[in-house]
Amino acid sequence: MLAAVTSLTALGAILGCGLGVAARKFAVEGDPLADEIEAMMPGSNCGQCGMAGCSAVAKAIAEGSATVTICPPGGKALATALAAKLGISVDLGDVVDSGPQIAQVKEEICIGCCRCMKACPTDAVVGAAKQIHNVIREACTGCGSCVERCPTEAITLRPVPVTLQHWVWPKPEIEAEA
Amino acid sequence: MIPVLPASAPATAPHTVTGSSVTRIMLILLATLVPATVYGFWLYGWPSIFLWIVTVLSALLGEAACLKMAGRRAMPSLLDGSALVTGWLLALSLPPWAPWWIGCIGGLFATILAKQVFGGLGYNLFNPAMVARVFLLISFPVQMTIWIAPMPITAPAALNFHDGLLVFIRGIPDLDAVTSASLLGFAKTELSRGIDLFHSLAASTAPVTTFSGNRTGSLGETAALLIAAGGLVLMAFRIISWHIPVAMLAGIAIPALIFNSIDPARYLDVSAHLLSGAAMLGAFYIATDYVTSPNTKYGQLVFGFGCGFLTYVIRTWGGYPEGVAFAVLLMNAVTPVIDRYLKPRILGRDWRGAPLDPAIEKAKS
Amino acid sequence: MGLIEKFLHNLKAPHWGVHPDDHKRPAADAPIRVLPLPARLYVPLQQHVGQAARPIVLVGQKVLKGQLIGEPQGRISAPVHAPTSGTITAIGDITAPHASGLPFDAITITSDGLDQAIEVDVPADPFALSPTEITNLIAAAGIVGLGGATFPASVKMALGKRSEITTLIVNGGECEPYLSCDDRVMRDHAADVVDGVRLMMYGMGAKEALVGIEDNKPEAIAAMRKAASHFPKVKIRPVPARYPMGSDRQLIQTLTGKEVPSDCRAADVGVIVNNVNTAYCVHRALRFGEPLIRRIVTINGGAVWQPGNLMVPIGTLAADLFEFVGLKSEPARLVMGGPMMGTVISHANIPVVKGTSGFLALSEEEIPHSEAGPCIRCGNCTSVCPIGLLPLEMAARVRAGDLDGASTMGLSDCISCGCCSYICPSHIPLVQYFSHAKGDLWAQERSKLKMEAAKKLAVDRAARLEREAKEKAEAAARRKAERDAAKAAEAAAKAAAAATESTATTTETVS
Amino acid sequence: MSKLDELRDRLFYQPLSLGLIALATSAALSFANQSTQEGIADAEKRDLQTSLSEVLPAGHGDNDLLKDTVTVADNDGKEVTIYRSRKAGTVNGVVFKTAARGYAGDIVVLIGLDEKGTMLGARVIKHQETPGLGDKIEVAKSKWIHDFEGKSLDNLPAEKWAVKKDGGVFDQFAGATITPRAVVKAVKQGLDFYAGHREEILSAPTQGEAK
Amino acid sequence: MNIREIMKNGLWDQNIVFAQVLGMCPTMAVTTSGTNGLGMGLATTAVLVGSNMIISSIRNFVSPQVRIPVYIVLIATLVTIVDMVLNAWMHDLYRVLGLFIALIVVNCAVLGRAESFASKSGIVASAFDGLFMGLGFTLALTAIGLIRELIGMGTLFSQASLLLGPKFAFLEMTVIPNYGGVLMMILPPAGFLVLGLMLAVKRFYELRAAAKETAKTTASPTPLAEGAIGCH
Repeated sequence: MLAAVTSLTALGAILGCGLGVAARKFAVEGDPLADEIEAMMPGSNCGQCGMAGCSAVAKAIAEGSATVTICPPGGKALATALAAKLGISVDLGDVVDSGPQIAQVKEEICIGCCRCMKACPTDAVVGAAKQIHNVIREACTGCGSCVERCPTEAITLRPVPVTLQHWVWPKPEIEAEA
Repeated sequence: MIPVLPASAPATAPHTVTGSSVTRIMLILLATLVPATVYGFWLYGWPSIFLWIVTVLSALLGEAACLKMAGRRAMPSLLDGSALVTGWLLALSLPPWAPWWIGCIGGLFATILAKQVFGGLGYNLFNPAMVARVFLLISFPVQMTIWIAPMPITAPAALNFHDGLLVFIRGIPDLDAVTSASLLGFAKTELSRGIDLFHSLAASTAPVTTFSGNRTGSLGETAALLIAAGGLVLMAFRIISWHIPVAMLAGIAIPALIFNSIDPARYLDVSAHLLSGAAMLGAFYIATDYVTSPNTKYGQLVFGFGCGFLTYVIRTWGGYPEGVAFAVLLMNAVTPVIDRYLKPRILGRDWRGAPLDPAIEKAKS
Repeated sequence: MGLIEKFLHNLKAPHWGVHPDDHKRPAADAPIRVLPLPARLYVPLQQHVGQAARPIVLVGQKVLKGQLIGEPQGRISAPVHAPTSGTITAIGDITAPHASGLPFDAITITSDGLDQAIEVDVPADPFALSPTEITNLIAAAGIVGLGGATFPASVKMALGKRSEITTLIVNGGECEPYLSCDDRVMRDHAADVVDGVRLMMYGMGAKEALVGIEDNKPEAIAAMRKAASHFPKVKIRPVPARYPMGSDRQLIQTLTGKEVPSDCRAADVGVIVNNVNTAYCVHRALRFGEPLIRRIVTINGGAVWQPGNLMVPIGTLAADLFEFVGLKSEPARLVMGGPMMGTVISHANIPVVKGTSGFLALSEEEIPHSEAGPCIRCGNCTSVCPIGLLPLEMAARVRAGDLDGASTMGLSDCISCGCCSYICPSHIPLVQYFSHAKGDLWAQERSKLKMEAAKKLAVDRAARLEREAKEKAEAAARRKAERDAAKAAEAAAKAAAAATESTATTTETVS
Repeated sequence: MSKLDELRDRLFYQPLSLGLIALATSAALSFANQSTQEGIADAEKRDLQTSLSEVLPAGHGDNDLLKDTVTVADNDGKEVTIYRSRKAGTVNGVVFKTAARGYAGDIVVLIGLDEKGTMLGARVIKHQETPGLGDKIEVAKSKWIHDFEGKSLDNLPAEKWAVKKDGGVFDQFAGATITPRAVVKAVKQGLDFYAGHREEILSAPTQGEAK
Repeated sequence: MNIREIMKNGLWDQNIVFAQVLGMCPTMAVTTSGTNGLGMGLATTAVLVGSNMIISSIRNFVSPQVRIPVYIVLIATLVTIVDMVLNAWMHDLYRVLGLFIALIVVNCAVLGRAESFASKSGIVASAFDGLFMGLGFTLALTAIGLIRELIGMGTLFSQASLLLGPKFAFLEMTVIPNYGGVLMMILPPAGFLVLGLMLAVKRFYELRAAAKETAKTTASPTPLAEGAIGCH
């Protein structure tokens, strides 16, 4: 009887020792997830989410304090990708996704004030003072930072126009599956 | 004249028709089952006809009920004929004089729990008819192992319509007078008593392997040759390929040949194995079920051989005299694995999927 | 065919592909008719793979037949020529021959009815030219692959020259049902085709040419054999009629036994494939100086009165063609190209382009109607796939939104031949799944590139702002320093002045 | 609390705590074991007695069966423990286990005989036969097992110790022949064993309580 | 967390079998009859209450590194002691339950509650959590057992008097006399079958409830709309 009690106690002590050492040895430091998420973010630091830049958002998402739907320029596509990355299921029904968008300057209203130019995080607006500005399509991320700055509401966001080169076959809908 | 068509979602290529459809496949399949079924009816008389009707109707009923519950239109799915095929194949694998509720439960189980629960046609992992048969066999071992000696419907001693109906509804009155054993069951029982095959098969009461199929078994067992003929017709119509049937029969025949030549007193010969039980029905109609078998030719060969080999193993060393249903279900379970690992080679890539070396291809001429 | 012969034939036939009803005759047996010149022609600027041509004419300008109206831009591009003489009346949108029905740019020429050609120099003997000159002439003639791929022929030849082509494969497969423009050019212009083949061989330095013709075109085989009889390097090779034999990878494998590695071009294994009609155009360009301004187009389908092949100027509207051949009934579907891979067009105001092999007006009985049902995993799609893919598995992944999964199963190897959709007993639009997935993956790739570019721009901007701020600060510091220095100098000067005064006195005193 | 938190992160704390828990639990276990040992032994003895008495008619003997055992090797050399029942000091019955291979594994039958070798009772105490089919050999499911009572090698010739299908006197069950066949075989073996070792069994000195 | 919520979680929302799908080993093994399910459920409940209370009381002294072995040792000890005590002093009950008691050790639901609830909550709350989780488990096992017993053997609560005492003999009933039985139902595969179907039923019920809920919230402006229609 005594042997059983002693051996069990000793076993407990040894295992406890092992666990204690293991917990120290394999302690995880840092958060590689945040870095991976940051790589997925648009990276334009447009600030529409209300946080200080994309890396701050990535950290918040990794910690779980921000939802995956936080990034407006990323839209539904980014939210889906983030949800897949984190292994969570997200109801994307509420995410308003008008597809990729770009800014457009209404030439007749633009007064050439240059405010939008200064706000653009990717230098996508070109122009000079008192000249009509223009948006470089390839550089615009559709973040909308410029829209708020325009004093004459000359800048609007519109969906990226579908061209022959951009058109994608729709996914077939099978009635029997519904 | 400038024809202008309404602008809607673009129709996709191809813009030409084959005439092939699920319904057509199922109808041809059923047509090839007719001779064997009618021959079985002739051998086992009215009770077997009633059983067939009840089984098929139950299968259809189960399918329709599930479709209705799922809120789908029942008709198009019912018309594809897959539930009919399931019910029919199940009926062919039952003891011909089994009571009505066996067919009823089996049919419902096959379409509801073995098929629709998984999501309906195309989604079931296991062959519905065989799932139902195994369920019946395990649940009602007594009823599922009572076999009747064949008695052609034209024979004077055969039951008339009314008596057949009574047997079907109330059960068989004088069990010992009509029961018999299937060859595999008989051989197994006798072996377990320590009587070797030479003695047991030579005994006068022993069932014999005849090519006419006039012997004890299910509808699909007695008419093994007609079933095989139907299967050949299916191959001619290219509804099934040769891979699974040939591999499955080989899977049974090769071990049978080996063990029979080692010890004929303990192991049945090849013809007994191939023509008994559900070997033919299994090889041509059960294992070839599209949904539950692999998609590629290599996979089908492995699958078929596995079915055959497991059948032989279960028949010879297992607890049950017949093992086709179990073998097919076991192989169904590994079908996704087979499909995962046995893929066709992609043109321009090696077996592992890496692109070929252009220099080697260039040197070819 | 006897039973045994049929069996042997089946044994030899490739194990992939399908055998649809070919519907080629009687259209294939009618001689080529020439379409009367339409009043207006709409010549698109993008009729080829690569960058669109740039218009070099102005509205109102008069042009002659064969005159250059659009010049190539960039490395992979092709010029566009006026198909007839007349006036440029517009440069703008017209519906593209594309499933989306979206518009693209075209030059509208109102014909003056004279069909007056521009003067050209024709080389007396093209074989006396250097191969590079041949390639340049082909490029200038705007010749692109007429099989449908519309890859600029000269670029392909230049590519071939770089990778030591041994074999030119001439594609007379024409496996698409209904179409017979290749069949017809071989029957009616066999000698010209062979001449074009020889010119291309010379231009790219190939040692031999294999002309693959499906064995359901015995007349074409006979005509081509006769035309090639004096040229041992041009070999006529009948191939089994089986769709998609006309796909280059399949034809290369059947004729040479070579497999084109999936990440390579045919040229990488020493082979180049060109269509018979391309060869014919090469002949016309080098012998007569005629750029690619017309082509043979098959008009066929159950709704057509007089199906057949027409010689048609590029830019002709499909509507004009249908008017010429006449329609029996309201067509249920209009298709550009063959029924297996062609695109449906929503109306007939669509121009003939260089890659248009035919227009089909299909009647109600000819087109599929069945709704798609659930996949029964019959595996027919797998057994017919000429590439060895698993269409059902790929489609299941695409449907579930797992595009990466589909990619790892070889989505990028899919040639969209349509065999799987054709054979599917459940009528699942498999090809559409794959087209959708390919487009979506491509769009994802593009947005990823754009995101990376945007990120770089943002970083650059941050760096610039920082730099500017620094420069500003530096400038301010400098100004301050300058000011301080000036102040100091001033003070110093003052002090100095004061000192000077005093020193002056001192100096004076010292001195 | 914060002091405890600090303590918990020390390296010595983990082995100490786990060791203490192990000590406490093992102590509790040994205490429980000690206090229940007697009760468990009693209960198990009662169990054995109950099953032994099932194959002997009530009041057949007046001794404690568990205390009068003898171990005899059977023909295969396997030891069989035999419980003897006595009336007024004379052995008037024996109880022992016998087994035969059934449809799925061994069927163990406990049989009770009088000193002459006539069956007093039989109970299947262990089997893995198919429920609903082969389990009719259990007394709870069917009366079939009572068929053996009163039969002996003397009043039933050897060839009749078989199921009816094989020409014997015992019923088989519909759909299951192998199971009753095995039970009959087991009982017959037991009778043969007793007949072969009768003297030994009856005269051997008692070996005391079975372990 | 109030008791009401704990009760709701244990019995329905986070039911060990129907929501967490834990403890499948005992679930499949013992639910061949309603009585067996009930017995196993009650035994597990007792262990759950005990283990939750003990673990809750020592929760502050156990460091996170060694907590799992500590819980396992405690649970195993508790189960073993219960086993011994029943065997010695309640032998009749032991003969019915004996087989199941050892199975409780491997029931991950017990460890699960220790980890997810007892180690973070007070003793009283933990005791109630153990009680209601156990009762939810009992409920599920009994329900599965009853269905399997009814279809498999045509009876309900057979041998209940052995478990609960002769007073409960009234529970035992033969629903279908002369029933041949569906053998499959009392074999392990049917355990999965019945569990799967019951999970489906629970899900169906919940989905319908959720649909009703959303219908209610979206339907609130309808009276207005109806009124508008009435104006026409």
